[in-house]
Amino acid sequence: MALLSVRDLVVRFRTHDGTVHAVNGVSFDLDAGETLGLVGESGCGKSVTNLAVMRLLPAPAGRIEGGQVLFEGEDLLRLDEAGMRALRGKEIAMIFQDPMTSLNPVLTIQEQMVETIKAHKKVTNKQARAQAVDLLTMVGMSEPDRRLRDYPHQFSGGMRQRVMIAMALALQPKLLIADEPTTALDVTIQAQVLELLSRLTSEHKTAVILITHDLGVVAGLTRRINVMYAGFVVESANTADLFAGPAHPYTVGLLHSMPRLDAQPGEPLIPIEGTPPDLRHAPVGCPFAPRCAWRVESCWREMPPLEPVRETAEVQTTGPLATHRSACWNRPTAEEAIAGRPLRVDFVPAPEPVEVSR
Amino acid sequence: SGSGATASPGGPKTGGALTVALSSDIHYADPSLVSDAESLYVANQVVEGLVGVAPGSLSDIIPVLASALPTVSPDGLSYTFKLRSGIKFHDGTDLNAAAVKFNYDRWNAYPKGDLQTNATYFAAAFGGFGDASNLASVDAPDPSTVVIHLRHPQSNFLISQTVAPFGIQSPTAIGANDGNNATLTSNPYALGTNGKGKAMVGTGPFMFNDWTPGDHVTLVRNAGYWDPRARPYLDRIVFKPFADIASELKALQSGAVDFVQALDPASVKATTGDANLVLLDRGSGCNVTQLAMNDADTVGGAPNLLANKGVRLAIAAAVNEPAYIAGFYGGEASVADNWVPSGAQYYTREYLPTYNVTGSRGYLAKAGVPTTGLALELWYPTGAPASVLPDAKGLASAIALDLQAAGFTVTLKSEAYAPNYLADEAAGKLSMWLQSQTCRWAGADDFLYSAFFHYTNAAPSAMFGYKNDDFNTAMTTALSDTTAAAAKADWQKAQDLVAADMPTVPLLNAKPPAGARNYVKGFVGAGNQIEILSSVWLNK
Amino acid sequence: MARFIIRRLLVAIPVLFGLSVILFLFLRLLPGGGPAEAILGQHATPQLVAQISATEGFDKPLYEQYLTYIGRLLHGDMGSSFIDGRQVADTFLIRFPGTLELTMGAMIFAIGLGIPLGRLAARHPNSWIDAVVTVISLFGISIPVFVLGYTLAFVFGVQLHWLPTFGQLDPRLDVDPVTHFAIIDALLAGHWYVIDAVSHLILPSIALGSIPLAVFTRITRASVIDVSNEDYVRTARAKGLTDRRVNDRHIMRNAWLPLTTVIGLETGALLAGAVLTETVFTWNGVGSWVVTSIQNHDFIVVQSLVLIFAVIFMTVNLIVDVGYAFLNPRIRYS
Amino acid sequence: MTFSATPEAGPVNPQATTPAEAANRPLMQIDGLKMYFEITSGILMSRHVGDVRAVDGVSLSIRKGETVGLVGESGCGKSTVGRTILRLYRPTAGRIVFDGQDITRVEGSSLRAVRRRMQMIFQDPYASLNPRMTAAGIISEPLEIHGVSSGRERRDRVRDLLATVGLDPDYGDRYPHEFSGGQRQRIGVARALALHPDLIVADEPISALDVSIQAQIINLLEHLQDEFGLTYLFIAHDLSVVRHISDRIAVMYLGKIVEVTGSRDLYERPLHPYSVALLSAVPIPDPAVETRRRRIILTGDVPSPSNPPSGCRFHTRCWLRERLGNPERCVEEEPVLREMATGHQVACHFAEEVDGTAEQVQVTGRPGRGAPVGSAGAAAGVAGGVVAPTAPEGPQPRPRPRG
Amino acid sequence: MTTPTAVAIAPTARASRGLWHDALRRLLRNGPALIGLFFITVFVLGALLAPYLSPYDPTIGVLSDHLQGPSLTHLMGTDKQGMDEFSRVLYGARISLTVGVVAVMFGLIGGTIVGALAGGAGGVVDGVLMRVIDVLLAVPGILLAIGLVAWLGHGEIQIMLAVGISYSPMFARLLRGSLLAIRESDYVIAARSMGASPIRILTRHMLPNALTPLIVQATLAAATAIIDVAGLGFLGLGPGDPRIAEWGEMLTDSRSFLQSAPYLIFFPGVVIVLSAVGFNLLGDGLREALDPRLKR
Ligand SMILES: Nc1ncnc2c1ncn2[C@@H]1O[C@H](COP(=O)(O)OP(=O)(O)OP(=O)(O)O)[C@@H](O)[C@H]1O
Ligand SMILES: Nc1ncnc2c1ncn2[C@@H]1O[C@H](COP(=O)(O)OP(=O)(O)OP(=O)(O)O)[C@@H](O)[C@H]1O
Ligand SMILES: [Mg+2]
Ligand SMILES: [Mg+2]
Repeated sequence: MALLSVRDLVVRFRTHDGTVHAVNGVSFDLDAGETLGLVGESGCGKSVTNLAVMRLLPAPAGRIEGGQVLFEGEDLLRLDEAGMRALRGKEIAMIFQDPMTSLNPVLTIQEQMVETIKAHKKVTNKQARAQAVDLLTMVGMSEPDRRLRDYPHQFSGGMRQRVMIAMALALQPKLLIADEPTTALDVTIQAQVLELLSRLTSEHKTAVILITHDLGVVAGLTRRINVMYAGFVVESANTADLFAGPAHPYTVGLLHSMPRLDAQPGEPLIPIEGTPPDLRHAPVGCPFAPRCAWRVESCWREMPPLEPVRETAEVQTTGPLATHRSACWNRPTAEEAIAGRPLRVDFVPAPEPVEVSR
Repeated sequence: SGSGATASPGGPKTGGALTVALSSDIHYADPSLVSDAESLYVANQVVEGLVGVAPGSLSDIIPVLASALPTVSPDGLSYTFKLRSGIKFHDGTDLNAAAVKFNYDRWNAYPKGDLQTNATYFAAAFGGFGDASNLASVDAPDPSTVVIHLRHPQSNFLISQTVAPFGIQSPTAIGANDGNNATLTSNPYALGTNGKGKAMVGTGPFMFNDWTPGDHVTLVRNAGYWDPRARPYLDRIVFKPFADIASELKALQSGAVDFVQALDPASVKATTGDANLVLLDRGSGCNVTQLAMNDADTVGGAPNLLANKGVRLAIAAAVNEPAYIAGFYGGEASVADNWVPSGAQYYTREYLPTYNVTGSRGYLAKAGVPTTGLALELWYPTGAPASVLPDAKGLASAIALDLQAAGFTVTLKSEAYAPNYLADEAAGKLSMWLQSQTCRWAGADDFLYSAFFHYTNAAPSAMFGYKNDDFNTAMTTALSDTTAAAAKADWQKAQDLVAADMPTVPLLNAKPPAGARNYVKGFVGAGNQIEILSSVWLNK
Repeated sequence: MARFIIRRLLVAIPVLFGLSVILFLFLRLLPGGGPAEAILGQHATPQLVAQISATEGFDKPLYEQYLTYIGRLLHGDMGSSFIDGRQVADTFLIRFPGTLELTMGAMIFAIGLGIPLGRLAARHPNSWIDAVVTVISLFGISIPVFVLGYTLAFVFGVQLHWLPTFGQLDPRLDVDPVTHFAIIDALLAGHWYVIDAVSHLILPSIALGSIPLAVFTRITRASVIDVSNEDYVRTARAKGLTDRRVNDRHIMRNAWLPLTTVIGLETGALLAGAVLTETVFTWNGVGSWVVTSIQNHDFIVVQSLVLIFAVIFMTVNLIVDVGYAFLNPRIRYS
Repeated sequence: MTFSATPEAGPVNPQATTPAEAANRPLMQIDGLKMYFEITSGILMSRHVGDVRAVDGVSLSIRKGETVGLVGESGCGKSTVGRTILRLYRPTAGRIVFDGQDITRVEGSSLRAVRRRMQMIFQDPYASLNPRMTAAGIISEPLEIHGVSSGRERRDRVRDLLATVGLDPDYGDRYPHEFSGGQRQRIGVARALALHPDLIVADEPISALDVSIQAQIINLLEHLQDEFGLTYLFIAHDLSVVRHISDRIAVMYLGKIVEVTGSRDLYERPLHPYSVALLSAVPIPDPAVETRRRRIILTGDVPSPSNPPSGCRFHTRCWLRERLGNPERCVEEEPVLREMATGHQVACHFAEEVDGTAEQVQVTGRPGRGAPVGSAGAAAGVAGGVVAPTAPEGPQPRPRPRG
Repeated sequence: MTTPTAVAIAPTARASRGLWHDALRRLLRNGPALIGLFFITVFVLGALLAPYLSPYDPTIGVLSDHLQGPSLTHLMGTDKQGMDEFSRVLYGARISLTVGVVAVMFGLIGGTIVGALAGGAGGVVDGVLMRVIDVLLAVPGILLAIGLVAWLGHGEIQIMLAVGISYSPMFARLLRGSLLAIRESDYVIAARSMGASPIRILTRHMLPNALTPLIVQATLAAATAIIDVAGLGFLGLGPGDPRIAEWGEMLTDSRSFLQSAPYLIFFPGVVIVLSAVGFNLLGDGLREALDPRLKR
């Protein structure tokens, strides 16, 4: 049984400007100790998916309107608030993008760490503090005893992110959700933090969901990757498979639109034309269709299901043998993936049908 | 009148505290230094002079500390008073002739500066201090005899001595509390800062207890009051100043105060309509409200329409006094027929023009004044005490409307009452303005001479610019008469002279209404507000 | 922290200096002749004008006068009232406790009601509760203090006889004015007189507190909503803390920051707002004193009171800033 | 495109005597540029208590038509260099020579004249456009300021510019908030192009954009350079992007340039320990490569520019220094930029030691210096984790062709 | 190599005619703001049309008709002078709204000049001006206004000036704050880098953008100004001529009739409150309509 199993998750935001269709039926599984990358550009629903798992969507705008979140077989969406609270921080921990803002500026690190520990363990303040010292030592903080009394603003960004990691791992959770943990940091600091994160999670066998828009980060750090676009998972594969043979036009586009450090000079970039869709409109067809060079007629009408790229008897959703799946009516071929554009002669992207135009 | 004095079946009861709403705080705890209605009202409960006025009357002089009215020498210069015996000041010292002499000598010797500036009653009664004073000397031939010597005869001497600033205070207390300190800021007797019983030490039915400036003054019963018939019923009287006159009625209605000393005329209706409250009648008031005018040929360099008697008469006929009384005085006033209120000493009834718009035009026509371009300025004060002008603004605009109806154009102007308005009227800068004069003592002299039309250095007063030498001579003669009969005759002559000239337009005599909870009994009102609360008791 | 306070005190010096110059000129540039005439008003006779000018030094050059003025101020001599002859400082000591009591009463009312209301609204944004709270705060800032004051006094004092409508204490009670704080004096006098003192404080506090109530409600609502959307609140929830702890420790601790600033500003404004309230409720405080002094053209008092108000205002702001710094470690440790 | 046909599009170069001379001379030459920001304190009078040495002795030259990239961590002074050479600041010291003219101290109308030839593109497409002006208004503003064309002509010019940057010319009357981030950045580019400048300073022009949009802007900038012969100073913290777009790259650390070289060379043979560390930290979207690479984890944070370390500023974090036995020279002597190879300058006392170290090799993913580009990949199912000590080498099919 | 094309890039929002236009549209969709606008419109119309709407001359009273309750002849009754309350309320809107709004204008203009000088020039000018503003801010607003009226004397102009001056430091500080922030914004730096003159930068870039918070604040201040002006009237510092109808003074003049003629308190009280409510609602609505955060 998977540690975490998200089924057909639908999340919407009711705002003054209309309903935001943030997550439109996302399913994925995660085994204990497994690392999963969640990639996609800004606003595609990565954070919302994970906040929904934690049931931490901003109330009352954000609502889970469908699906299940099974954690160790139990549907979190049916759990009462107290049950959920017992889980948060203890079984599932989270770290967030901006270390500058995710620590409470008016409380000392000690207060914040101790309260985390005491929320789930019956320990004295002293014991909790001792554990906090250990944790800080673990994340490589010098003079942890003294620094516990400091406030967040007295730390640099990288240090704060270490504190966040220490706090998240305090109770040895089974799952750690890291939401763009290094986006706000410089590359050299990012390297420090990622190194720490991967070392600690593999030591503790913690399952990790790593959210990022940097394909480079997931390439080195995760075993499996889900690519999201406009609230859908459009491609899901083992990391190596995904980079070796991207099977969704969006993934192909992403890989071609970012220069690589090791690229040959002069190699052109192939941008994805257009802009991401406005999620205030209910999705009709594939949301990527307007920007897709591979689109066919049906893309405008119907969202393709997430289906295995190669025929298999049984679809594996987790583990090293997880099936490479992609949601596309017209998958790029291997050559096309390398070229970054359709190579088929006479192929023209299907024009937008008049009747569904908005 | 004393409507509150209706005896109840149970008869008067002793005890209880009476809370009295005042329109403003008292100024000093030394009665010789005050002149405002509130300070005097409080002082009247505490200090007593040689003579006073009979309860409820304006000008019936009765002996108080003196055992009888004084004997006057034929030249009218020496007044011999016999003192009652056995009277003690609140501090336990004896009242005797030496104490009386001490008081008179003290006042007369007030140095220039704070003390002289504030002792306006003494200055008004005697014309000044020291050598400038008409008070020559005081003798105390024996402990119960006091002889006051004047420099010139003074027909208003006795009535002037009926008021609280001439109350006799304990020489011991004054001495002990630095009461003669010429700088008022450091005069604890006048400021009442030395605590209980260390200021305003007199002989009256109530004793000064404490004063928190701006908040309250407390008096307590003088159990050993010398007059057994007038021993006080109340244990305490608390005077509470109200900056906002509209709050007084609320306080009375809510029962937080028992007695409002000067009720807002606008509250009269609400008071009479409330079964828990009574409106206390004080009879006719010792005041006159007039449309004051400067009769000089020019005011502020500009030709003055009001120099023309026809215009003044026209104005007198154009103002609708009964309407003002109904509108702004809750009916509690009477149309003035003189510059002297009825009930005052030597008052004579005069016949002034009454409201008549056609008559008003007639006066103008008769005087040959063109009926166009009759532009007038009418000044009224803001922030004037309600006891002076309860609604100056309303009254001024009503007068302005009436004058407009009679063909004048009126510009309304206002200034803060103190000091600008008072200063400007005194300096003769205003051509026409609202003025209300409350008596110091109820004598014709106090209005016609002191307050209004006396000459200074043989010239008309700057305030009114009213020149009438015959009238002025009549007044000075009346003032120096040695007998009451002569004075009466001379004052009548003076009043007839001024009425014929209409230098200003007297409007009305306000009856200052007081209000009380219905359990306040035994109140004896007086138009001059010299009311001793020793007769008051609480029926609850 | 000490450095912070010293810095703030130093900043106050030029402001006070500027204010003293302005007030000094205010008295000397009064319309109606010279300062002596303005002070004397109706009593202005040439001799008195000369006398006052000599004693107050109005005939000296301006800078010299200013130096004397400042010198006296520094010795605590703020001059004396021309109306009652008392030292401004003496009367101030009698009247200020009343104003302070009223201001604190109003603050307790405004904070005690405003913050819970704001939190309530923030918990249910865009609900009917929110709408009701919004309307309350809207009217709170739209009703003139004196209209509200009269209405309250009429309804609760005159009609219902529930509460007294004027003064700090029932004058019939035998309470010695020891401290001039009605509540403290009543406590000292015993007999449960303190109940009377408190009951006198209620209506004026409500009238005066209506505006800050509205402001605090709005600010609390806005800042609680703002803070609730902060990442660290999400972090706190993700750690599995109870709602109560998240609300009290994480949300409120931070929501207090903007609140302290506003509370400071409002306290200062309240001291001035007391001008109207004290007049309506016959409150023996500094506010009603300002009004009567202005009406009486008692300009030395006005001049001194404006300076005192400014000093108090700045002191309050200093206290608030220190409080803010105390709540906000970013400032505390810099 | 009609843009280049407008009269103003010709070279605006008063100093240019002969074309040959002009071609040899760098378009922009900066020498020992220092830009300190004063830190003041005090209440009544502000007292100078120190400086933020944002730029502390930077020398760089940019030739006409080339793109020079400026990389470094946040706060190292990249933007300050860009802004100072545009003379938005008054430099503390040094010299800025633009096309032969010393503009270090020019003011007033001569500065205005210079500004006509240098433009800037900003990082934040939301903050850099005045929300109260239409796109057309924004783009025509430089034309108005310099009194270039008017009326119809100017309107046509704006339409041309919109089309040039790939926007529908009819969108000119829309306001910035009606455009997406990428579109806004195009407007910013159009504004920079309006006066047909010689030099464009692009300060992180793509960092704020969505991943899928970044390439659009990069391509647009490259295309415009080809089209109009522009010269770019391209500032970014993302080495991959800088390497992609630049001909030469300058690496900055704490207000100083530590290495300058051709962009190919920097990747193949970085000679400053910091450059090596920086390159090693950049993740490469290819698990096969990632598993082979070894990261150099620098300890600690960047020191404060108001109190930089003595000697070599990088010595507090240098991975090489420890290995060399912590030589005192690094602490005492400030290294100067020295030419290690043609066009390759490094400011490190021990640059020679860097060459050939395991770290350098790991970063470049090649066995040794100057070796041909080897491509490597990994089989499916490599273990997760960042630091893979060893990795299988050898040619593997790559998702993207090179060259 | 892909060449940029002008296709397939659709704007994200539907076409509009500018920020102001958009703000107006948002404002007109905001219920509470519309209520506020409605109140203000009613009062403004009442003020403008007062000569046509009011049945009586507001300055002429028939003393014998005084203190009559509301009836068909006198919709809001008569005051103690016998003046028609309804007519006075209508004419009072002229004074009270004008005084309130003009006072804010004075404050806004004064504040804008000072704020623009300080925020635009910076340096020593800024330092000196800000100290002056600190001094003014050290005196609580209403006290400053009271002191100024006491000093300047009675009259509408004096009240406008006094209230205006008491508001200007707030505006100046607000404007300076936004200008300082805007001065460092990228679009101002962009303009500078293009060689725009300081005047152009101030007028084209800084002021238009700094205006938004100022407009909101001015609207909210208009509400408080109306209340402040009424408060001055309450303290006897109103316009002076009793024939002039001013809401605060009408209210104050009638406070003795709280019981005998409560309508004299009620009607002026209600119009003061409603006009303040109106400006407050409008101000809040404007804040929402103009808030740039809602745009992103
Ligand atoms: N509180 C909210 N109210 C309304 N819409 C929201 C809210 N939070 C998120 N959304 C919308 O939900 C969609 C998904 O947002 P989400 O934060 O999951 O994106 P993301 O993939 O994490 O992007 P990023 O990389 O920017 O973090 C976005 O379109 C966003 O606008
Ligand atoms: N106007 C200024 N006043 C004071 N200090 C400044 C100013 N501008 C920049 N600095 C400081 O100068 C240093 C360099 O800043 P700069 O903006 O040039 O860095 P950067 O390399 O562009 O960083 P980033 O990648 O974050 O944009 C920083 O420490 C910054 O705080
Ligand atoms: Mg996110
Ligand atoms: Mg930068």
